[in-house]
Amino acid sequence: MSLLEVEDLQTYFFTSDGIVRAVDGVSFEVETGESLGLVGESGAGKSVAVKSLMGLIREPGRIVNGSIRYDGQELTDLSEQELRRDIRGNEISIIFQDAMSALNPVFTVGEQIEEVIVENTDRSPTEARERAIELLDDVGIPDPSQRIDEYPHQYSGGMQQRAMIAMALACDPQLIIADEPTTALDVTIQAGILELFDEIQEKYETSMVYVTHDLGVVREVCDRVAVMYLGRVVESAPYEELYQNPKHPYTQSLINSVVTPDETLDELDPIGGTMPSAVSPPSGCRFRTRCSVEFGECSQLTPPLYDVGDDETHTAACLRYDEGVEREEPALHESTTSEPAVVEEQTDD
Amino acid sequence: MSGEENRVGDAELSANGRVLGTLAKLRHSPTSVAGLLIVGVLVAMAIFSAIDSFLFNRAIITWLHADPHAMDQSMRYSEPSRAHPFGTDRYGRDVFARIIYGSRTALTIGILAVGISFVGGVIIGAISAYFGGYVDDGLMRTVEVLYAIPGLVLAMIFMAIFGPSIYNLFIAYGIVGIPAYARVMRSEVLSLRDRQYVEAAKLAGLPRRTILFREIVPNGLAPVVVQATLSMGTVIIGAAALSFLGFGVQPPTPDWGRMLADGRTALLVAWWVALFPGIMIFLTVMGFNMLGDGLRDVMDPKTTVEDVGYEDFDVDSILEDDGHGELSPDEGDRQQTATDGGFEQHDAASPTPERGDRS
Amino acid sequence: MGLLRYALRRFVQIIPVLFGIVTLMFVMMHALPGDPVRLYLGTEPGQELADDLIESYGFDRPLHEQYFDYLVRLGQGDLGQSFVYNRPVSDLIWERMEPTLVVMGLSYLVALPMAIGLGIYGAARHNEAGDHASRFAGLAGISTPNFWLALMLIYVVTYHLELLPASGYTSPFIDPIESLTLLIMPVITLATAQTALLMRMTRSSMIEELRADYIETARAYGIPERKVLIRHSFRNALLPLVTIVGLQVSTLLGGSVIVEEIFAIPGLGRLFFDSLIDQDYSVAVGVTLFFSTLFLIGVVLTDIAYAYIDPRIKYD
Amino acid sequence: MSVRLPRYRTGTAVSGDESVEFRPFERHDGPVPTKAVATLGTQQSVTAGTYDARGRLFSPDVTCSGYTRVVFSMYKEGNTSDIDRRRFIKSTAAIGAAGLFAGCVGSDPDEPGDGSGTFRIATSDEVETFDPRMNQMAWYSTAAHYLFDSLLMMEPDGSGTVPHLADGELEEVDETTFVADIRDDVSFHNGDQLTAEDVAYSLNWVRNPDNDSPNLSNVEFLDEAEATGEFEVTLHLEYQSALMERTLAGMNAAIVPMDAAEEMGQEEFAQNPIGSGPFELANHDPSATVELTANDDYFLGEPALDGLEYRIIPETEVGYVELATGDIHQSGVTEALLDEAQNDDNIDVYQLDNFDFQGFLLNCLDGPFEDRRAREALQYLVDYDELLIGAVGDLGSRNWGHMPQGVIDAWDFPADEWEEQYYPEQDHDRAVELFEEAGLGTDFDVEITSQSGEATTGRATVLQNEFEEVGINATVSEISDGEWLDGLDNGDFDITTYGWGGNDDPDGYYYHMFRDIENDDGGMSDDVVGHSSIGYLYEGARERGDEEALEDLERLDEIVRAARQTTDREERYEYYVEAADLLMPLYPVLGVYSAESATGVHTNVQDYEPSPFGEQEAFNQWQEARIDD
Repeated sequence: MSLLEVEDLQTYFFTSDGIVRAVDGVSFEVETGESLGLVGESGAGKSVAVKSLMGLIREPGRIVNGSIRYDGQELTDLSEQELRRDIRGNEISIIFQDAMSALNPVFTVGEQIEEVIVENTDRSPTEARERAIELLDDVGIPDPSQRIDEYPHQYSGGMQQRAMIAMALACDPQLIIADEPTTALDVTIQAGILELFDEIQEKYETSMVYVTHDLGVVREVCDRVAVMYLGRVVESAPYEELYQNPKHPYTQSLINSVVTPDETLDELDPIGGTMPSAVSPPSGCRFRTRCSVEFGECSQLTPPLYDVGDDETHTAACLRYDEGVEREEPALHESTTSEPAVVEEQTDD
Repeated sequence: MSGEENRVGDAELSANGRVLGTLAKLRHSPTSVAGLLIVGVLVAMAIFSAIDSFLFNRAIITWLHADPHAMDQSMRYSEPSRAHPFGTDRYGRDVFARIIYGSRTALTIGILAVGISFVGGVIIGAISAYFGGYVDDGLMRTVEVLYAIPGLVLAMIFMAIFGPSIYNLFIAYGIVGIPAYARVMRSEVLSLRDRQYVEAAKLAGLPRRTILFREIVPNGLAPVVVQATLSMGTVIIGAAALSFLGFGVQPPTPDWGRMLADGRTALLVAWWVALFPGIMIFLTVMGFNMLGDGLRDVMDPKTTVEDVGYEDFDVDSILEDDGHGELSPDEGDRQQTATDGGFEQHDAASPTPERGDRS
Repeated sequence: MGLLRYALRRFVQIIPVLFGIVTLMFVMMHALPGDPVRLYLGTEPGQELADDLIESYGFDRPLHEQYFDYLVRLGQGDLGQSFVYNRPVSDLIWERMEPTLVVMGLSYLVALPMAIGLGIYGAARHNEAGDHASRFAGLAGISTPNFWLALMLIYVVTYHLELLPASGYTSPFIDPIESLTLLIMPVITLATAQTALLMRMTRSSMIEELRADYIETARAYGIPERKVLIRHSFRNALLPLVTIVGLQVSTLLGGSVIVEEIFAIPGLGRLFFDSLIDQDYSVAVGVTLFFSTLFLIGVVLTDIAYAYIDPRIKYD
Repeated sequence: MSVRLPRYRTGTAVSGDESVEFRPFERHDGPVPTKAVATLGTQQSVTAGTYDARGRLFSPDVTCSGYTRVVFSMYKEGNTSDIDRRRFIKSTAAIGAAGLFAGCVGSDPDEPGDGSGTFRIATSDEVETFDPRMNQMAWYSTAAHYLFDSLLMMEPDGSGTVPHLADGELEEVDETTFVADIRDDVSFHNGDQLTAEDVAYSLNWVRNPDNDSPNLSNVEFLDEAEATGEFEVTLHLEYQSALMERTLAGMNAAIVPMDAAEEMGQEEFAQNPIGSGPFELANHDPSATVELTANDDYFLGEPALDGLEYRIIPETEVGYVELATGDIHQSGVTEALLDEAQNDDNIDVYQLDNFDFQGFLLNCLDGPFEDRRAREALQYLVDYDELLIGAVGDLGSRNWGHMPQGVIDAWDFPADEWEEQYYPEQDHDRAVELFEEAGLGTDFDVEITSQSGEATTGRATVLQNEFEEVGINATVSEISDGEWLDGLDNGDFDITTYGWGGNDDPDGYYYHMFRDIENDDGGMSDDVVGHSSIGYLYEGARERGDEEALEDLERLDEIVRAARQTTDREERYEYYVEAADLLMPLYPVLGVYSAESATGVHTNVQDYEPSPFGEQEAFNQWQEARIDD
């Protein structure tokens, strides 16, 4: 049984501009010890999806439908109280993109980590402090027993993210959600952090959901990848499989659009157009407005995830894979690139 | 060259567009609508009394109800009645008619005083921030001097120097208000002056004055406008306080503050003389504050008070539509849905999770 | 250490502003119409007497001489002599300082906890009925003219209900009980607008804080909601609040003129009002100067508190 | 017995079988009535009924809104000398609706005090100085009588003076020399005995220009006071003064202890006053309270009250609320609250004459009213009664001849004739006609400047309304006292509110307001303080070279000065009647009314009757106040 099973999750935001269907029928699974990459452009709903897992969606947002089973337990049935006590921090913890703003500026790093430990475990404040120093050491903060009493603004960007990771590890969670943890960092620092993730996963044996728009990062840390587009998962496969053999037009475009060293600019094939608004998404297949292979039914039928691989690990939501639908065979691009890289947009949320 | 000018034009355009957008957004906030309504009624009253006063010499209001200036000392302090719904004052004048005419005074003071503060504050703040250095130091120290003296105290001194009259009243409060605007404007300009379109304008060789007042200032006005709306109430109360202390509007001009001040000696026997002007001041200030709140909320991207509650949407119908978007709940027929296509992996009717994620 | 130096530096910085205020006040007081000697002596003074007085107060000397003289004496801590009371201004201010400060202090003491409590409540119940109610109350609070409120309080509480006395002042250090009964209505008058204002401030900065990333972090790590509200959000929301509290010293001092006049409290607000009416220059300047100094000190204390609360502020 | 009723009111006083009818402003002498029946009418309300001697209505005939109760005040017969009987009345004019003065109110001062407690009185202004020699605040002049004594004392009805510190009447040696014996049983609060030295010192101190006393002008008649014995003072006068006795009874001639005052210096004495009065200063909280405690060693005996407490409450209506709720015992009553106070069973209301002259001053030198016809037009423009009501409602009465009704009554001036001749009925057509004759028409602007205050802005507002009604553009500007004085000094006004307080002697009005200041000793230069000769009447006439008016004015100046230095009453009467006849046709002022002030006293205060002369009412030889809670 998977550690985490998300089924048909729908998280909407009810605003005066209309309903923002940020997550609209997302399903994925995370096995114990597995690291899942959640990839997509900005506005694809990745962050909302993972925040939904922990019940962190706030007004005017709301999970309107779907099921989140964690370790056999239905999280959507839990009360806020139960979520807080049983899940957050000690079972699932989350690392945010911008550690600078995710850490409270008026408390020292130590105070924040210790508080998490004290709230979620039986440890005394003294023990919590010891543990915090240990954790800081683990994540590579030099001279942790000194720096534990410093404020976040006294840390560099990379160190802040490390402190954040230390906090995530504080209560030995089973699942760590990393929400674009390296996006705000320099490439060099990013590499260090990614390395740290690998080390942690090895040492603590946690499962991980790694949200990013950067396919390169995914390769560093993830076993499997789910690609999201406009509130839906469009393709899901083990990393290598996906990279070598992308099935969904969107995934294909994604992989084609990245710059590689041995490519000239002309060969680059960016995805045309922009992602439609989540307030009024296109009917049928949501990608059809930017799809090079769109055909008639795309506007009427919503494609579910079809098994497209050999071993049931590769699924894609494209009507081309539905045997019952009439279509002209589109000419698929063969992916030629060898190195995945960054999707054009940089920021999320 | 033309490219730069286009950018310049865009900046202005976006400022205008933002104002319109802001006004449109206001309708989502019931408080703002109520505020707008109160202010609207007030403006209507003021315009009516201005026209009646200047063009018809109070003939209309006399015909409709009663002359706000007409004395009848045999009717001093009459209780509210059919003839005088708000009673009469110490000269037997009709309080209701004076309340209506008083709106003109209140609005005049509010708008002119705020106008003076606004213009003065924007100019000083903008110049101070844009030129920096000694100019900034000099101007800001001066502003701080004004700011350090309690507003009412400063206004009292001004009124004592220049003599009480409605003109001096709004000049006094206008000057008293300048520091607050100058500070807001200054910080706005500071954050705007390094923007790209400003750089562009500089490269285009536009004069500094033009850059400052055509490029930067219009884009930093939003918080100043909010400040203006909110301080309208403060000024109206302040003016009334000055009247109360004997530095205010001159008789026989109908003015709520003055009416309240004059009515206080009779409060124990003729509550209506002080009560109704007090309520009018209250409502007016409330109206402006509600409007100001609304403006601030829609102009400030950090607060989203116009969030519509979950309850306002028919969630079931949305779910039945398989999540295909409509702009609003009552536009449900726009799109063909795929429910009948049989591609559902999951039963759409699964229960909506109730999550206590509102604190 | 750093904090101390910072405080010192901030205090030194208010000196030029004070200097500006002194100059401004000096000019303004001499711009007042009327002649204090004339006012003091009534409509028909003897010329000799008037000349004597003018000379003894130095009113016959050129303005700039009077100004420099004033500055020099101010430097020695001498605020001058009251024309009306024939006593040192500093004595008059000293005598009347307590009531003003007590009323102001109590107003803060009442306003702050209420404002903070209601503000947090409103933010926590954002857009619910309780929030709307407290928001409306806040709006109503800032929209009520304080002098009107004072009159209505006297009319209802004293005159009709006969619950509390309407006038006078007793020092809380001498007779706390009587003092309290006398202070309730003045404090309500001053504190209403303050509470409303601070509550609105607390609420909006709390709402803003509650949207902050680190609040999401706290929630995501299972910190109880009460702690999230009080410890994490409020500590940060306190920052703008502290600023406003400092700035409100000015409003409260202005309000003291009205409250002291209506409730017959022998404080500085009334002293200022009377001195303005009597054109007792040196008293009016002295009180204004005192008010401004108090305000500036308030602002500096605010800055220091700010620096204390927010570790990001570097005091150098 | 004296009975006088204000305007519009008639009544019957009953004493045994005798009953007396009285009409407005009519006075009857006779025994103290056992009851009085009054038919009272004002513009607004009528109450008729039978009243007892204390003024309590025990059988109302009709009760409408307004008055249900009338306060009758009584003063003891006896102390009034026959000569002064005529002057008696002017105080009663103000008191209550039908003022009957009799002595039955006051208890015997020798009776040991059985009441006790502290008598709390609201007052609106802070005491600036406790030194009576430097004081010029009206309310403290009253309060100072509790702290200080004077040689003479005014009778409660103002009819004359009685010896106080003086042991018997002043002895007249010649026209400008008087000798006073001083009581030898008086000691100051510090224990020192009061001697002739103290008296001479106190009087000479105020007279000495070096001391800069603002009260100097009031004692100018005095040349020197000389201690001619341990308990004998000789007063040498500069000139004969009709006002000597009054001054010696007032606080401008308060007696302070020489040694202590010299030792302390004026500044300290002003904070720690030492007098010989029935109360001494116990505590002063600035702007809050002035507490006085009874002086056990007072030479007239120990007061029944434990003390007096003045509470300084700036807003009169707040003071009244405190009175109504019983927190204090006496407070002023504003005009608007008069009915309310009179309907309150716990409050006795007294209306006291202010002895003032209230109206408007017209600028005779410059501006629209420099022409006499324009000034005359104003008399037709206004309705005096409306102005009076607009200013003070019921708290005042019309006056004629530029002096208070009290003075007119006291002197029997021909007010009726003046009214007929110089106070025409309102006639807007005639007013406009006169404005046209004066070359103004109705197309001119008038600025009415007004001192701040309800009574001043009130009358200014009503006047503005009258101008507006005939189509003249008039504005009101409420200005500070400083600005107002500036305006007077510089002739920078069209019409301004004006009030002049005096006493019950015409000199207080005619000399002070209508003399030619140019003819003062040494004169006054044009550009200095103090140049407030009324409306620039003299200057205006001089500038226009109006010979006819100048001739009249010269005579006017001559006689107001002469009247001052004459003690013969008949002679003075003739002077003032002539002065009025010279002055009135020039219309330099718009004289509207004399104000009254209403004071409310809680009914738990016994044996206390405020008097407009305000001399130790809480404890003097006529009455001794007690608090019965």
